[in-house]
Amino acid sequence: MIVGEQKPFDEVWEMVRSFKKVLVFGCNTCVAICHAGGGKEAEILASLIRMKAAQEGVAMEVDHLAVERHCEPEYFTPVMEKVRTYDLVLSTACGVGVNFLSERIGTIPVYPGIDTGFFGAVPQAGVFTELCAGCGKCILHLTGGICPVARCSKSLMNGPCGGTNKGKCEISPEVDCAWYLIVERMKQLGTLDKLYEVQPPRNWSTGLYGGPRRVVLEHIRDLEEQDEKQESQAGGTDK
Amino acid sequence: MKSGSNLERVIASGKPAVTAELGPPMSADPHEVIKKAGMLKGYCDAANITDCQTAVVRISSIAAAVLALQAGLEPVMQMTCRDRNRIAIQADILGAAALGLKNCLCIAGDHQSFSAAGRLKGHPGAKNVYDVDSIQLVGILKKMRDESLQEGGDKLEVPPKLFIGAAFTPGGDPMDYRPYRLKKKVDAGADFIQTQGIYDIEMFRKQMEVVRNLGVHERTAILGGIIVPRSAMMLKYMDASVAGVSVPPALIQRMMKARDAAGDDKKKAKELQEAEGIRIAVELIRQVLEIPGIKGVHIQAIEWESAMPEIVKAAGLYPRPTFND
Amino acid sequence: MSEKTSSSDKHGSVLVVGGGIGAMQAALDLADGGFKVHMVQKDPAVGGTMVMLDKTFPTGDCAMCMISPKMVEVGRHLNIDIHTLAEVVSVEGKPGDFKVRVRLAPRYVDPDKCTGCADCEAKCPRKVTSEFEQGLSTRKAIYALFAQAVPNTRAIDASQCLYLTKGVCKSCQKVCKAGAINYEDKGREIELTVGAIILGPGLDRYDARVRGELGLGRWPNVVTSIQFERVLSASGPYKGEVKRPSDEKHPRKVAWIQCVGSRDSHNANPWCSSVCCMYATKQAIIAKEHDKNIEPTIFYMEMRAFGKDFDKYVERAKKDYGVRYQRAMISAVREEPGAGDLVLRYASEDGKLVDETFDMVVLSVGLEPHKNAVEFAQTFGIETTPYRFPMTSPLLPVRTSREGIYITGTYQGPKDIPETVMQGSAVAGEAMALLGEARGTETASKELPPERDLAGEDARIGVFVCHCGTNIASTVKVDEVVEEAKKLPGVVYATNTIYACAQDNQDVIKQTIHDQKLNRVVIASCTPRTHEPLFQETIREAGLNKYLFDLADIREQCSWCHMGKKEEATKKAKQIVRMSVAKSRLQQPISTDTVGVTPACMVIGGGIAGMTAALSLAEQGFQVHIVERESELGGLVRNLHRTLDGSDVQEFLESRIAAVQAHPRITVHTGTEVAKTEGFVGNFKTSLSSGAALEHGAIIIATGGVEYRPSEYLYGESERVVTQRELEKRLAGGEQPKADESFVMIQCVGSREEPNQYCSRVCCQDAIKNAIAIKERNPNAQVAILYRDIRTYGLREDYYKEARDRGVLFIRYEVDRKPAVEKTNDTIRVTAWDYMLNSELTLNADWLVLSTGLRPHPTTDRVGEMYKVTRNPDGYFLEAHVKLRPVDFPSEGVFVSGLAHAPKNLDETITQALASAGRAGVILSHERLAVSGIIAKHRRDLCMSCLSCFRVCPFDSPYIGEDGKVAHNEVKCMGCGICAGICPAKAFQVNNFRDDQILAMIDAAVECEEPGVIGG
Amino acid sequence: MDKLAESAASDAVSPVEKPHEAPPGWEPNILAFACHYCAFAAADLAGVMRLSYPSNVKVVRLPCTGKLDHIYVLRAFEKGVDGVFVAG
Repeated sequence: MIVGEQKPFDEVWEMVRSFKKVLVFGCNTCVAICHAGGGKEAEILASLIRMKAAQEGVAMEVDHLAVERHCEPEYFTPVMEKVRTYDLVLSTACGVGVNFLSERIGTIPVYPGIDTGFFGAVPQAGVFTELCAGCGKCILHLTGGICPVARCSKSLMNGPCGGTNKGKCEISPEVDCAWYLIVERMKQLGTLDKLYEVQPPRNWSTGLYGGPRRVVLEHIRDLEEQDEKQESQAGGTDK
Repeated sequence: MKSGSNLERVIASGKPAVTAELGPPMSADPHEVIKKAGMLKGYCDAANITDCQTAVVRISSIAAAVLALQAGLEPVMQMTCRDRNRIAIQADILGAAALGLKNCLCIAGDHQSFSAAGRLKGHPGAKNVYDVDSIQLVGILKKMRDESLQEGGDKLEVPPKLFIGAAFTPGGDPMDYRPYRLKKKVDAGADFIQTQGIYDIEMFRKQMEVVRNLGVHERTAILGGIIVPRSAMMLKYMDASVAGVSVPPALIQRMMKARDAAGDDKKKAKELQEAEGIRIAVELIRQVLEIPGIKGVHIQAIEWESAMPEIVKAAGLYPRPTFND
Repeated sequence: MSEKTSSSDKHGSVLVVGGGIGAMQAALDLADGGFKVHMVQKDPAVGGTMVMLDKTFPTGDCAMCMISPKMVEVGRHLNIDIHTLAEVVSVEGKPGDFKVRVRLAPRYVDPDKCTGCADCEAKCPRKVTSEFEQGLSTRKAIYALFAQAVPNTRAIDASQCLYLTKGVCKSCQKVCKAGAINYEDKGREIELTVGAIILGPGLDRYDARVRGELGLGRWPNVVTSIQFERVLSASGPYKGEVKRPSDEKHPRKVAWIQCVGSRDSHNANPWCSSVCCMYATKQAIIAKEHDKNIEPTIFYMEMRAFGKDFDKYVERAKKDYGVRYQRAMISAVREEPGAGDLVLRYASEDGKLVDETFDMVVLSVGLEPHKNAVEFAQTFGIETTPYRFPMTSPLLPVRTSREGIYITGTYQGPKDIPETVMQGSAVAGEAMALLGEARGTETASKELPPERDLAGEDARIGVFVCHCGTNIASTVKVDEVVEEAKKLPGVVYATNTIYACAQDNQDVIKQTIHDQKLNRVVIASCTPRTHEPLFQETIREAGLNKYLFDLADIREQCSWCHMGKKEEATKKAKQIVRMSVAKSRLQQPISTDTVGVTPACMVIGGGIAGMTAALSLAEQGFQVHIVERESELGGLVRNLHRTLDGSDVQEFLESRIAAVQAHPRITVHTGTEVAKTEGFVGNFKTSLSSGAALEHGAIIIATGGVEYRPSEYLYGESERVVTQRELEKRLAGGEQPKADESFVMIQCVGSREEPNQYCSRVCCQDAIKNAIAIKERNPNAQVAILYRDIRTYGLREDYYKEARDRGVLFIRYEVDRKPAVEKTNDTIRVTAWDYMLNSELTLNADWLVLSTGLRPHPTTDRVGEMYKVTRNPDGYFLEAHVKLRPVDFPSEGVFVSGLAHAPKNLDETITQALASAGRAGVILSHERLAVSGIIAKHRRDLCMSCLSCFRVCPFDSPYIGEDGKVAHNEVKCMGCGICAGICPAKAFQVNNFRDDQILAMIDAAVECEEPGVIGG
Repeated sequence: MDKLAESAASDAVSPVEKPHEAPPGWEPNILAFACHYCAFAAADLAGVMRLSYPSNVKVVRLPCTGKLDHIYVLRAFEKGVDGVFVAG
């Protein structure tokens, strides 16, 4: 799931202070699970903004609302009429939700209420850890199920650098060295020999570095292609 | 000859090679480099020019290497994977070769959060690159040199003739995997290897035994790393905090004894410790060179280049071989 | 009224004599388990000793906070009749059918009329020294024993009342608006017919004035330990400030003198009172917490921290609180003239006499039978010991010499609260086993009208504002509150009442509900903690769902704490009513569910604990499955031959095994382990490693423990080094010690030091038992015991004395100076430091006997994980509450007994097993279990299965359902609402504490106030 | 995460606001959220013992303080309550 954290309140206040009618708009999926931006947190943030406004003597109307997900239009379309009555939507959805709503809302600004972090697991209540970087080319079968792209501070591909110290990463004694874990895990699995081979430079274009990504299911792609064809044919006859 | 560098020639001659280290300054003034080069000249076969070590901005390795070269000291430019993607790396390699540089050490580089282990501000907010890792970098250099091909496959008209180096941390964990990782570097094309500083000779011997069993020592020249100790405090710090370095308690005690002999006299304590440090370094050099498969030493007298002549002489490694062609 | 009729001539009712925590536990277990209970209590209220205590060891929990809900429960229970100021006069009949005559002393206050408002107490002019406050403050002649007394009907002390003694006054009668005062009360005698009798009259405290040299009664700053409890208590004479009586100054140096009246066969009682070491430690800690300047010193002879986590508590007292423990006997206390300070004389460890001055001295007084203990026993026809305790046996620890009469608590011998509670449940189990078939024959249940359907109705709230005599009305303007209530939305009726809780007012409320078509009721009176159930019952009788009620507390939280501030108190009372009405408006009827119960129990472990529990439950009428890992029953007791008092353990074990195997309702699964258990209280499903599948309503975990196998003191290296158990076996095999054959025993092997910082509890007695056996067989054999503290607590102290009298040598050692042992040619040489002689001492032992401790059974962790029950740091199971729920786990329907819980002696294991059977029996006796109304309701349509609830719930009520999403088991839910607090989707709401209700209360709390200026 | 920048920022701006001066005679309006089992019982006992405290303290009973929701506290402050006391 996507893990985010509420922005520092002062930062939020700077964003919203000049608006008269603000909707804090929560998303009840990933960011709700990490207690950052669900309906509950939207309500809390709205209350905090109202109090700050009262303290600062700023006249401001602040409401809150939440829908199941911000990344699928069917969830927020039913409330868009109400949403459009505000001067500002402060979205506590992840960055995906902010972008997505922003594209569809018209001329009303949508600002982020949370900092979107990473894809995380929940090893225990209230703890979220990054395990996958969404690089677009999974090699976990080569690394004992532990991702060096996400979990090695240098995203190294060929084993631990010289900075491994007592199984921890050179950036902090709090951070596990991913490669240390990988080697230990591969030993357990009896597949350490996979780490004896040199991995050539990676093709990073499957990740963010290749530009924004899009996944289209095959049957949809066929349909899209058909549509395009028809359009160009139609265009052709027009001319 | 792959590169024809002085270092390559010394190694080819079968005599123990000596490399040193030269850290460029945080300054646009070339004199510091020239001064240090002068101190090292004649006491080593080549000197590593660090590449923004500990993630702190200094004169770039290539530029400083050229300054050293001009001052008569053969440089080993260092190339980290932290700051450049494969495009920048290859461009810099071509440029470096064009400027006459012949040795290159490929390393991952300290993480940008390192900031001189917190002693300087550094740039912890910088975005790192790590497009390729050190092993992949070795492979890229080898492909450029031997196949005249860029990593992407495009042709190079004139390939860069470089003597390619890589690092080895024998005491880093997971220790049992380290020799295999070294082998990967050599498989990728490392001509020479410089190790992390060795104090625990026993550990190094054992690791070298594994290295020899893998046949790696025959395909590359391994230079044992010697970090010249300067004080008991430094040894304690390295033992506790420097990754892959462990210092036997006996060495620390020797240093403490030297310090304590001076009583409250701080100046004297420094002198006594430095003298002991040089003695330790010389002993370590001798022990390392005795290990089968070792082709030389990489001596780091960090910010203490002036100690090099004494150490090299005491270790019986002076004068350095010269070649007259 | 009766649900069923008894097929036999046994009665489904039980007499419980006494009103302390043990008696209350027995009464509650029996009444909850389907028996009618008559509680006969000599005091005007229940509570016993525990209500006088400030805190309890070793957790520091507040005693009153723990016992108060229990008292309320006893007081309100439909099937418990409390007879106070009562004494049993005679008992006739046989088990199952006793006729008991009870004399009720006059109370002079009619309990049916008295509302407990205490107006009379305020008016009564006669001040009397308070027994409850141990003479440190006064009460009135008309009084309640203590503030939270149950029943809270006042009583007149006839010996002090001015009217009853001198014929003048009648102030109480004049002020009592309920007309409850009856000076003509003559008391009466009643006859009860019961099936069984439980005796729990408790013990008295030793009167330390007998030992004049200690200065009690002579020097004002010498107090007893129970007086000091009151000093510490926040509701005591000094409101919890530590002061000394003479000048109410804060003492700095406080000394505790241990064993006052105990362990002294010459001047006082020979037995150990079991609790004083720990309560002194507790008092020292709490005193220090109250006032950090206090420097506590405890003068003791032997630190008997033998219970679960006790040693750790003492260690904490030393290390974290700086409590000084001084091993010394105090020979005398004298006052320094003028100052009130006290000088204690004692011999220090090196034998020198020391005089040390203290500001205050606490005498740790011991426990002893009541003065009339022999007559009491005679009334019931039971035998007593020479010390006047009732006669029991370690193998039948709660039975008296007369069948059908059981004993519980300290009456049997000194013990602490959890052991008392355990015995309470144990006697309940015994009585249930005796009267099994009569269960449910005498209990009452209420016929209730159907609940009115409120569909489509708007809120029609009725508000009743109580005067509580003058308790509320003298501070709050009740009429104004009524007027204010009338204005509130949803309120259709508001009125005042003199006593909302009076019996006649219940009828008024019911009639008003009917007349005004009320569908919600708010009563503004006192605390919901005691009175809510009463009013809920009332509205339910009027056909309203009982959760359509709210109690606005304008007494405890308004009039009583804002006396003399009429305006402010009235304003606050209005706000409180407004908050209550706001909540009430949003109340919805709550339907409570019930679940069926499988009347069977699974007992894990076939040792003595498991078998005892199984037999009791089977006798109670339930199916029992014993699951035993080993191939035969018996457990650790197989290695035990004699108890300290000489009972034959093997014979007992054989008889138990035979009884278990013969019992038609018990199935034994040996060589088997539990593979998996699913379900919840009343409805467990277990599969065994054998493949068998069981259905059962309760689980008793009696997995036992193991004996520590020593690696120290040459054990295993020399055949001359044996454990106590091995020695016991040899002696049982008939071995005769030779003259001058020398036995040296070392105590605390593998106990009381890190990492096993706990006392194994049994080893001191084992050593003494074997030592006596050796001396019995050959008085010329030599026995020496090297010990740290001899912990022959309670009545076991006699055997310590016997051993000494028989010439057994006791030599103390300290943990940092342990005995050294070495092999010589034919003996073991033991070297130890003798603290008496201050020199090294060498013993040549033919036999070195190691008193090895106990360890949790290796399966404990696995079983713990299976049932999600935690273990303490030593690896023993952690009960639900150290004091009041000693055999329960937090998970309903799962119980613990025996060594799995903590090291204990055989009699204690049997007691705990009976207790777990009693507790399990209560659950199994119900055909259906009612689910509470105040629980969290889960909305799966809102839930996103994030598992926050699952992770935080202390009761495991949220679970991952078969569809892989979070579901909620309401049966397990206790309504705490932690899930609702954490749920990011707001999928949980607690009935009657829903967010909208709480928010409405918050809004109402500030309505009509001057608008708040945020941020000042 | 920019730890250094963060700590530098927190050095510069104290996270704790300076308290406002209370006008003379001003009494705070306080709402207490109390656990039914302990703090609410304690409030009862305070009454039983006739301990006096200012009347502008009102108690909302919760089944457990774990039931407390952030929004209760915020709502109270928004409505103008000056202090919230959570006791359990």
